[in-house]
Amino acid sequence: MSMLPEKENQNQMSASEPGQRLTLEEVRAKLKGQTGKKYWRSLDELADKPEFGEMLSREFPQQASEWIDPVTRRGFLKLAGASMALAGVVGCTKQPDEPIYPYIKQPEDLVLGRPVYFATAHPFPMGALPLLVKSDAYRPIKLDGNPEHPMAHGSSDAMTQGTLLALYDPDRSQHILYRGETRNWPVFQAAFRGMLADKKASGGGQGLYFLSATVTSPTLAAQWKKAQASYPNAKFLQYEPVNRDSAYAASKQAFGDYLDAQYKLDQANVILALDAEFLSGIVHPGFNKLAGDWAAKRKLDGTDEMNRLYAVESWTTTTGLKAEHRLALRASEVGPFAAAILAQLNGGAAPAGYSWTDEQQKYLAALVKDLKANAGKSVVIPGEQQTPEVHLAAIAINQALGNAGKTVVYTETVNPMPSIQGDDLKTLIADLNAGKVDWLVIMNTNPVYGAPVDLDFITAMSKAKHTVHLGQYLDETGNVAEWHINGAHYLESWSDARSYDGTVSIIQPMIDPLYGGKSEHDILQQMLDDPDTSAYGAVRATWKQQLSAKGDYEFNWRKALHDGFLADTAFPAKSVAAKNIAVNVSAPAAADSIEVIFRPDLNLYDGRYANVGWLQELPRPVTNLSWDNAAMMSYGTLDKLKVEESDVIEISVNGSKVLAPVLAVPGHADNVITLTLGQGRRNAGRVGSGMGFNAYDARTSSAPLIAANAQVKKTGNKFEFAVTKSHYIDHRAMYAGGDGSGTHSLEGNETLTRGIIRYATLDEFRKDPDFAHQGEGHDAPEPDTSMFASYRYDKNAWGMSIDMNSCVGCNACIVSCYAENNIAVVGRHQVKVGRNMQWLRIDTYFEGDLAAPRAHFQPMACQHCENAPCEQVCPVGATVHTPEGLNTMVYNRCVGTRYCSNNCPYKVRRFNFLLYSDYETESLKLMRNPDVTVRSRGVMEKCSYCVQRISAAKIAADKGNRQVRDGEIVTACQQACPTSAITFGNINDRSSKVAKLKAQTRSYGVLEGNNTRPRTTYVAEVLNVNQELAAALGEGSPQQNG
Amino acid sequence: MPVREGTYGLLAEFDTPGELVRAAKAAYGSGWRRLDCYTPYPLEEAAEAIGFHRDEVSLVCLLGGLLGLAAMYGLETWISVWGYPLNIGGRPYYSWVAFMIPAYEWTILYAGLSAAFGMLAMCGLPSLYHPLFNAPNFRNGATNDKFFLCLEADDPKFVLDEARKFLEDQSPVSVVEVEY
Amino acid sequence: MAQIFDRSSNALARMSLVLTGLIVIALGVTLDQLQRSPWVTRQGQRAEQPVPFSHKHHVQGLGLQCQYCHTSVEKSSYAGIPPTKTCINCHAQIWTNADLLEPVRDSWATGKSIVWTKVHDLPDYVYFNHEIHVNKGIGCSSCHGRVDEMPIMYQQNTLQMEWCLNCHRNPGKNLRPTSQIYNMAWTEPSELKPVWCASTPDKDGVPTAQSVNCTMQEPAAGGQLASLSGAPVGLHAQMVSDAGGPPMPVSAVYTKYTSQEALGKFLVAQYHIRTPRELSSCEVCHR
Amino acid sequence: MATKDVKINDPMRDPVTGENRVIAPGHTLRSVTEKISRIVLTSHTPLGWFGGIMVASGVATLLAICVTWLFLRGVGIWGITQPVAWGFAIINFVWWIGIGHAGTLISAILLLFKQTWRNSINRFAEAMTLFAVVCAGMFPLIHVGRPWLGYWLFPYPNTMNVWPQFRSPLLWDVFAVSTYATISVVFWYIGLVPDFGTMRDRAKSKVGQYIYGMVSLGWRGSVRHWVRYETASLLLAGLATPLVLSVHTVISFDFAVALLPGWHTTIFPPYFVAGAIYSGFAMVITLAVPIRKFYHLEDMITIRHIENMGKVMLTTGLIVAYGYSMEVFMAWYSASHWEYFMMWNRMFGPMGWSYWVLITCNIALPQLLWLRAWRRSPSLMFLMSLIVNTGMWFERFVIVVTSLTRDYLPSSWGTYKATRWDYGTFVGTLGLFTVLFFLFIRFVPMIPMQEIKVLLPQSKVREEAEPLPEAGD
Repeated sequence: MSMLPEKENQNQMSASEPGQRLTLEEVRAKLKGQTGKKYWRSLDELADKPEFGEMLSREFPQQASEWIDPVTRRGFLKLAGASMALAGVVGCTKQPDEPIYPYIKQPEDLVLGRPVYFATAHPFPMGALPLLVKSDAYRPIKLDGNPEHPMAHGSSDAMTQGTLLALYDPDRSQHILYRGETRNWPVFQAAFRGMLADKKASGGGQGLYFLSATVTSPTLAAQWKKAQASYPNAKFLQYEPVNRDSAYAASKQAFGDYLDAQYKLDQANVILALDAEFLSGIVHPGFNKLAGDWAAKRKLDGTDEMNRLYAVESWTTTTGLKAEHRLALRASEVGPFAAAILAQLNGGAAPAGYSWTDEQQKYLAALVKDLKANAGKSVVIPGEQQTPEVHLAAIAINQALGNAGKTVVYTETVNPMPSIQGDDLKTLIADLNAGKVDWLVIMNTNPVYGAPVDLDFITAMSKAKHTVHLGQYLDETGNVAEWHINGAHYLESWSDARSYDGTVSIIQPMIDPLYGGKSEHDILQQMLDDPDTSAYGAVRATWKQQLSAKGDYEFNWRKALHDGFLADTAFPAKSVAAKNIAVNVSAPAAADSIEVIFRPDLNLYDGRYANVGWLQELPRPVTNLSWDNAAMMSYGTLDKLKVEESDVIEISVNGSKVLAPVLAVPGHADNVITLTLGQGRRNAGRVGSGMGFNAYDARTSSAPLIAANAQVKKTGNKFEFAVTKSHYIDHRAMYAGGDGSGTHSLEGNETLTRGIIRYATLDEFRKDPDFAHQGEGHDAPEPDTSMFASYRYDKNAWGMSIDMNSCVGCNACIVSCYAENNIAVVGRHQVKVGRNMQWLRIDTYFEGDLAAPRAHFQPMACQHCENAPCEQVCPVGATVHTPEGLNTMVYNRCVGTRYCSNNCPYKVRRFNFLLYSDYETESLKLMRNPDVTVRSRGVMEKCSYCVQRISAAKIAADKGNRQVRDGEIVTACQQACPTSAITFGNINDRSSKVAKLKAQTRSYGVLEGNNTRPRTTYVAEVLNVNQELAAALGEGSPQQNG
Repeated sequence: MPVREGTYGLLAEFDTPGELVRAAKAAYGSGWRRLDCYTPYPLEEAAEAIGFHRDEVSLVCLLGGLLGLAAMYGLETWISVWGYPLNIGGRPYYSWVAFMIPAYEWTILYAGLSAAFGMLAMCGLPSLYHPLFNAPNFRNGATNDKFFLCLEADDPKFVLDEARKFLEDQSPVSVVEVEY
Repeated sequence: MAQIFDRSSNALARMSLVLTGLIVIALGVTLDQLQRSPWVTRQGQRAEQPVPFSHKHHVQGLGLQCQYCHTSVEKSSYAGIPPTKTCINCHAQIWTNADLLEPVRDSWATGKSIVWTKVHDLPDYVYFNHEIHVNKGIGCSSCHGRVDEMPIMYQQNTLQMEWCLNCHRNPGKNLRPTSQIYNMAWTEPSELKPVWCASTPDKDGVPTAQSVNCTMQEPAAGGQLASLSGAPVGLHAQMVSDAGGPPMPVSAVYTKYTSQEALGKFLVAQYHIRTPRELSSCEVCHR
Repeated sequence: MATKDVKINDPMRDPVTGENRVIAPGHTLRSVTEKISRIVLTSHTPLGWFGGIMVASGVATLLAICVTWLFLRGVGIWGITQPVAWGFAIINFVWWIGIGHAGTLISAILLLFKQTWRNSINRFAEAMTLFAVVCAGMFPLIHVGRPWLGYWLFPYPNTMNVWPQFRSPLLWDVFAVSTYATISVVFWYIGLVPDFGTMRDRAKSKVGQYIYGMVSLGWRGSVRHWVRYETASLLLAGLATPLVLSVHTVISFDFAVALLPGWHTTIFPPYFVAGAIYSGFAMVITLAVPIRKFYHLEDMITIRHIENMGKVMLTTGLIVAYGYSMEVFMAWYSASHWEYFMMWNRMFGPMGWSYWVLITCNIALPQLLWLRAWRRSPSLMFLMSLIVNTGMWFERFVIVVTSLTRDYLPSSWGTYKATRWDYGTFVGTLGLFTVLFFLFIRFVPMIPMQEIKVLLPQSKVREEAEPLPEAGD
């Protein structure tokens, strides 16, 4: 809604609430006579009313965005209150008395001040992510992958990291509501059980419908199975807007059963991704394992062999940009292209009606040749958001190449109750409209927000006699349901889940439900004979048999909890052969028609994380777009539609309309507009409500993935994005240092010229392993190129090495850093003006023609330069070097001149321009890492190499009278990285991993020509380019380009 | 201190600087030592005439400057090398190049303050009350357009009548006796 | 045209100049003193507590070990404030009706914490770690003073940064054998009260405390473990048993230390205390 | 030399040399005293003065509002951001300090060079220095994130045992600017003492006598005092000269010592100093032209003054132009990619417009100063002074902002947009400056009487036979 520019927004608001306009006089009147704290509280209350925001945009049009912005406003109000309190004591502040609240009975195993680690799992529709949770005094404060688990090996991802903040979100629903009034659980139980008793007695549950989120819990499936016995006519349906319908439909067709495909990238030399974002986050099932395996074959560690990735995709993803050869195709052409590959492999007929450009044909030919040459050692991965045809083609190609059983195996689905969710939803709506539904229980899904517009879910829902909504937020669905049950977060409740390979993890609660939330297990249990059994009991019951079979149940149960998973529960491969694999390709769309594709947001998924500030603020990969979503398109389409970036356009698809601002994306397929789901929430909470536009408004049940023949109209409005990176086109002539084409990125060209990014093809690397230090300005000055003697770091010397070959730009590291280092969320407006606080960012550079660029991802945090330019200019010595070579920032000494930031060539310092940290919200205090200072206003901050972890390790080592071991200190970013791109350690220890990486010929320092002597170095990228294809397409090698 | 009573001196008023200088020369020539001239602007010739050739302001200024230099340079060195030595971006503890600048500024600061306050102190300022201000014509002229010669009673040569006679011989506008 | 000012004004003017100078100096001195004064540091202030708990009574009178209540001092950054349970352990039997203990019984009955006021309160940006200090030979009394002589707890030292640095820049002057950590009455060795210490070559991975043995009574010739001051107390004993390390060999050679300087030097070397430059590096305390 | 349009009987022109006079003929010691002290001692304050100070106070109130809000909320109310972490505050700081420099130059350097024409403008030029330093000095203090901890920049014994970091150019600034402010105040005050004596003796009201009596310290014009006084003035001038050069050099070090392309330049110290004098003289003209008109001081602040200042501006403007061209030349000649890109970006980047504003205002238009007629026209000079000060402000804008928007790492390039608080603060300091100046011209003799008197022929000790020379050489 507020995606619209302020003016539009204002009109809408005043239109909807005539006579509700608040004037400045009224505000003054309301505040009159109230002073001090009360004054601000009243202002705060006022500020929560919509009229207030409207008033502001009317009275102060230019500043309104800042005031309305929830985060900024909160900061302002709290600051104002705090500054009143501080008014008298500035200068000679004395600390206020601090109370101590000791335990009554302290738990035996609790040592206050020492974190404890527990294993659990993050249940996610694409497969659970096993976790190891760091808990301080029983408050979970950091989530990380379970290092023992075969799927993740300790890595995690951005969304999982973000669920920690979701736990402590103050906007979570805190009560059970009946028609908006607070009730308690027994009242609901009485009503629900009363109904159940009736249903059981008559009709076997006729008229009782459950609409659930994708089921990942075997226990939930078991509970339902038991309930079904008593209520044979009750229905359990699943719907999530982002689902696996295509994959399931294809496998049903090919194998006659719902199966999951498991790709073994450790076996594959050639990989083809068909719109598959398998390197871009857990939106793709099995992400951590796929990315880890893919990267493992690119380390060039003692070998000069590596895998090769081809990507055919319609919008620009990190997966495509990491590919050696990327082909941008309209989404509707990916299927036919795959069919053409299949045809060439099988010798069958190419799909009719499709003609490929010269370039596409060359790509196709080379790709087929490469696949054939690597038969059995190649793999084709279809994208989850592609049509069943693409999945079917992938199954067929893999079969034709003999990959099945080798690089791809098929197993039982992670979802114990697989179904085509689109059909499920249609069934439900039909029954609702037919008046068949008495009780509709919606569990952890939000169809009012996310169901296809043409199905008009909200009207259908109103036809149910009784509706129950279980969810962590009082969201769009919860708002209209009769009953709202506040849901428990997964860190608060017992459950279980399978990771994508099938391995079972027990989900154990880390903390008592903050607001007494309930889980779906609690609801279903009401239908069983033992309705008072807790979720804990239900989960134990599910695994009792299996765990008892292997010995003592209690021992095995404890072991399962301790390990975080049940060993050997991965699905075995099914020996199946695809039968019906005819790929039916629909007729091609008109060549210049515009099609719209819908993709889950990489940060917010389907919108469920919309109120997680970390994820809202996290710049999306590729676009670096923060807080908003956009109608993404190529530069070519931009010209074709005669629109410019930031123009708000109206997109009409199948009669549905949505207003969206335009963002150009390099490498995007022409004639395609990508809309990401998950924004435009109305009832997400204070952070997420009103951010971006709701792409579901244009998504219909007939075209949930690709919508053809979209109409685009310019509205004449503008919308300023909060993009964290500048993107200019290089219009310089050759003599002025440009390339003269006018189609390249200025940043990209400059980056290569400046030696910030260095890379080579595999052939070039084989010829010249030292390529990273060839060329002008590519070698560091000698250590003693100074008037003064260098410092000697003779004990520990901490350093970091980042493998540019492995980094896939998935952002997991950034969110991990948020959690570990108490980084503040600053809000949309502040990001827009460039004040985001992430200590770590992933710099994305586009090389070459922006229509088909190559991209480079470079994680960039404080480089801990030995000759740090920042330190020299600090007038108070607030940033200094430690004897171990850390560039340490002493927050409490900082007066905030910001000189250090100006003098930092890497611009990695972050400044608290306003009071960004939330000192007020109680629940957020529980989340903070107690080992890291929460930074206040006016203080500079930056990456510390997780100095708190270094100190803890040193204390442990000193206590044990030993050296810190290699690998003992793991930085938060390193820990989260799915591809092990980041390595940290003691560079003085020759045998340490990091020292070995730094000794590689490919290792180089960014801007080392300045003699800053950065402690973080990068291992230059090597691309296994298909020389034949490159030659055919006339692509230059990096040495020529750079 | 007891209040001084009696005559402070004899004050002769002149219209032009030339007359004043001539009179002053004459007085100095005839052995007057405790005498002073008062002019509305600096008149070097008059000072020469009464034998005031050099002052010590420059010396005080130099000493002050040296003190400032030593103080700041010493402070910087002590702080950075002994007080709390910190590794600042790999720069040496004893970064004399950088230290020169504040030291230079303090040299000027101390020198300037010494010159200014030294000058005031040597002149005996502030002296808000001065016997000369008792003279009826002094304040009217001395800071405006008149020139004065004062023969002070402290001079061993000072005998009221002789002094008056001497002054009147210099063709002043007036001669008045100034009381303490 | 007469005088504007009185005769006295000259003296007044000069005096006020001098006074101004003096006032500036005095102000500087005052502020300098003020920032170190108990008004700012809260040294010696006895905060209002719900129960007037006497460390003197419990430590000196009853002989309770520090760790009985402050259980995590050796294994965590935080020494620990005892839960109500610890109080009730005894006060379920003794002083069961004392008015003073009403808050304790109340807490036990209602399950609500006794709300103490923190006495040793460091700013939030200072990360002090008890564990490493007690394991490396800094005794309780070095920072907290003679707690056993404090009827009501108060802060003995300024806890200001200069005070911390005082020791971090020269740790030797406050080190004591780890066996004496909890000894409230520990004083630095002197000619009259020497300390004898023996050491064995230290091994990687074996806590340094185990390779040092000290006694305040002269060991028998050749060094007899049996002649040590009874059973080793506290930390030392626990660490030996914890790690299962070998006890001090019977033939250990003891050296006599009669000054803190000498003992400090010995312990700094034995405990591998980091160098002053490392210890006064900012990140040691601020993160 | 005399040109056609010069009338030889022009009283402001020396009939022998054709040079303009420093002061108009016909003044006596008494008339000088009268004319200058009357402005201050009159009981009839001009209405214009009241009007002016009211307006200026209004603008200065804006500063108070801006600073209050700044302290309440933080520097985030300004447009500064990442990567442009310095914005208006530092630009204004450098600009104001630069303006201040002309005052010191006039009072000190020209004194050393015995340029007696300076005598009539040095007092208010110095006052301008002080007020500019007040405005400038405020910025480093308020621009920091935690201004209440600003005292940490001074070395004082503290309980943390930590000290300032002397390698930082910002700390050099602290000492340079505080020294500059102190020495300027002292120099100005010492210069005022004899004049205050005159005021004491001319004041009619008891209060006036009392106040001027106190601040004159009992000055009575003893020639012994005068000798010491002259020595001290010369010494202060001698000290202020290297000081004023060092201050802007040190301020240029804020940039030159940094690593940033566009800042890291050895040419900065001289060109900053020249630029400072350039803008300072412009400001003197901005102030002098209206004042001489309003208070009818045309016979003391003469066309010769205006013209001389025009010449100084032309000279320093050319030095500055040389600086700019050297930057361009070095960007090419150094063959350093960073320098080359920086220069390209400065000219043609997104902030390129500011560079061309600067070139227009600082180099192109000031070439009009070659025209004698322009230099001799107070109103045209007034216009030029405004142009030059705009240009000098933009010079700092280009250096501070444009350089920061695009530095080493292209990923972190950014942009800068000032907010209303930025503008408010800047305009507010103009108000504060004006208020202070209004107070100054009302309560302090704005032209040094004793120094003017020295210029009069009557002040010389002459041999009887010698004829009375004309005034003013």
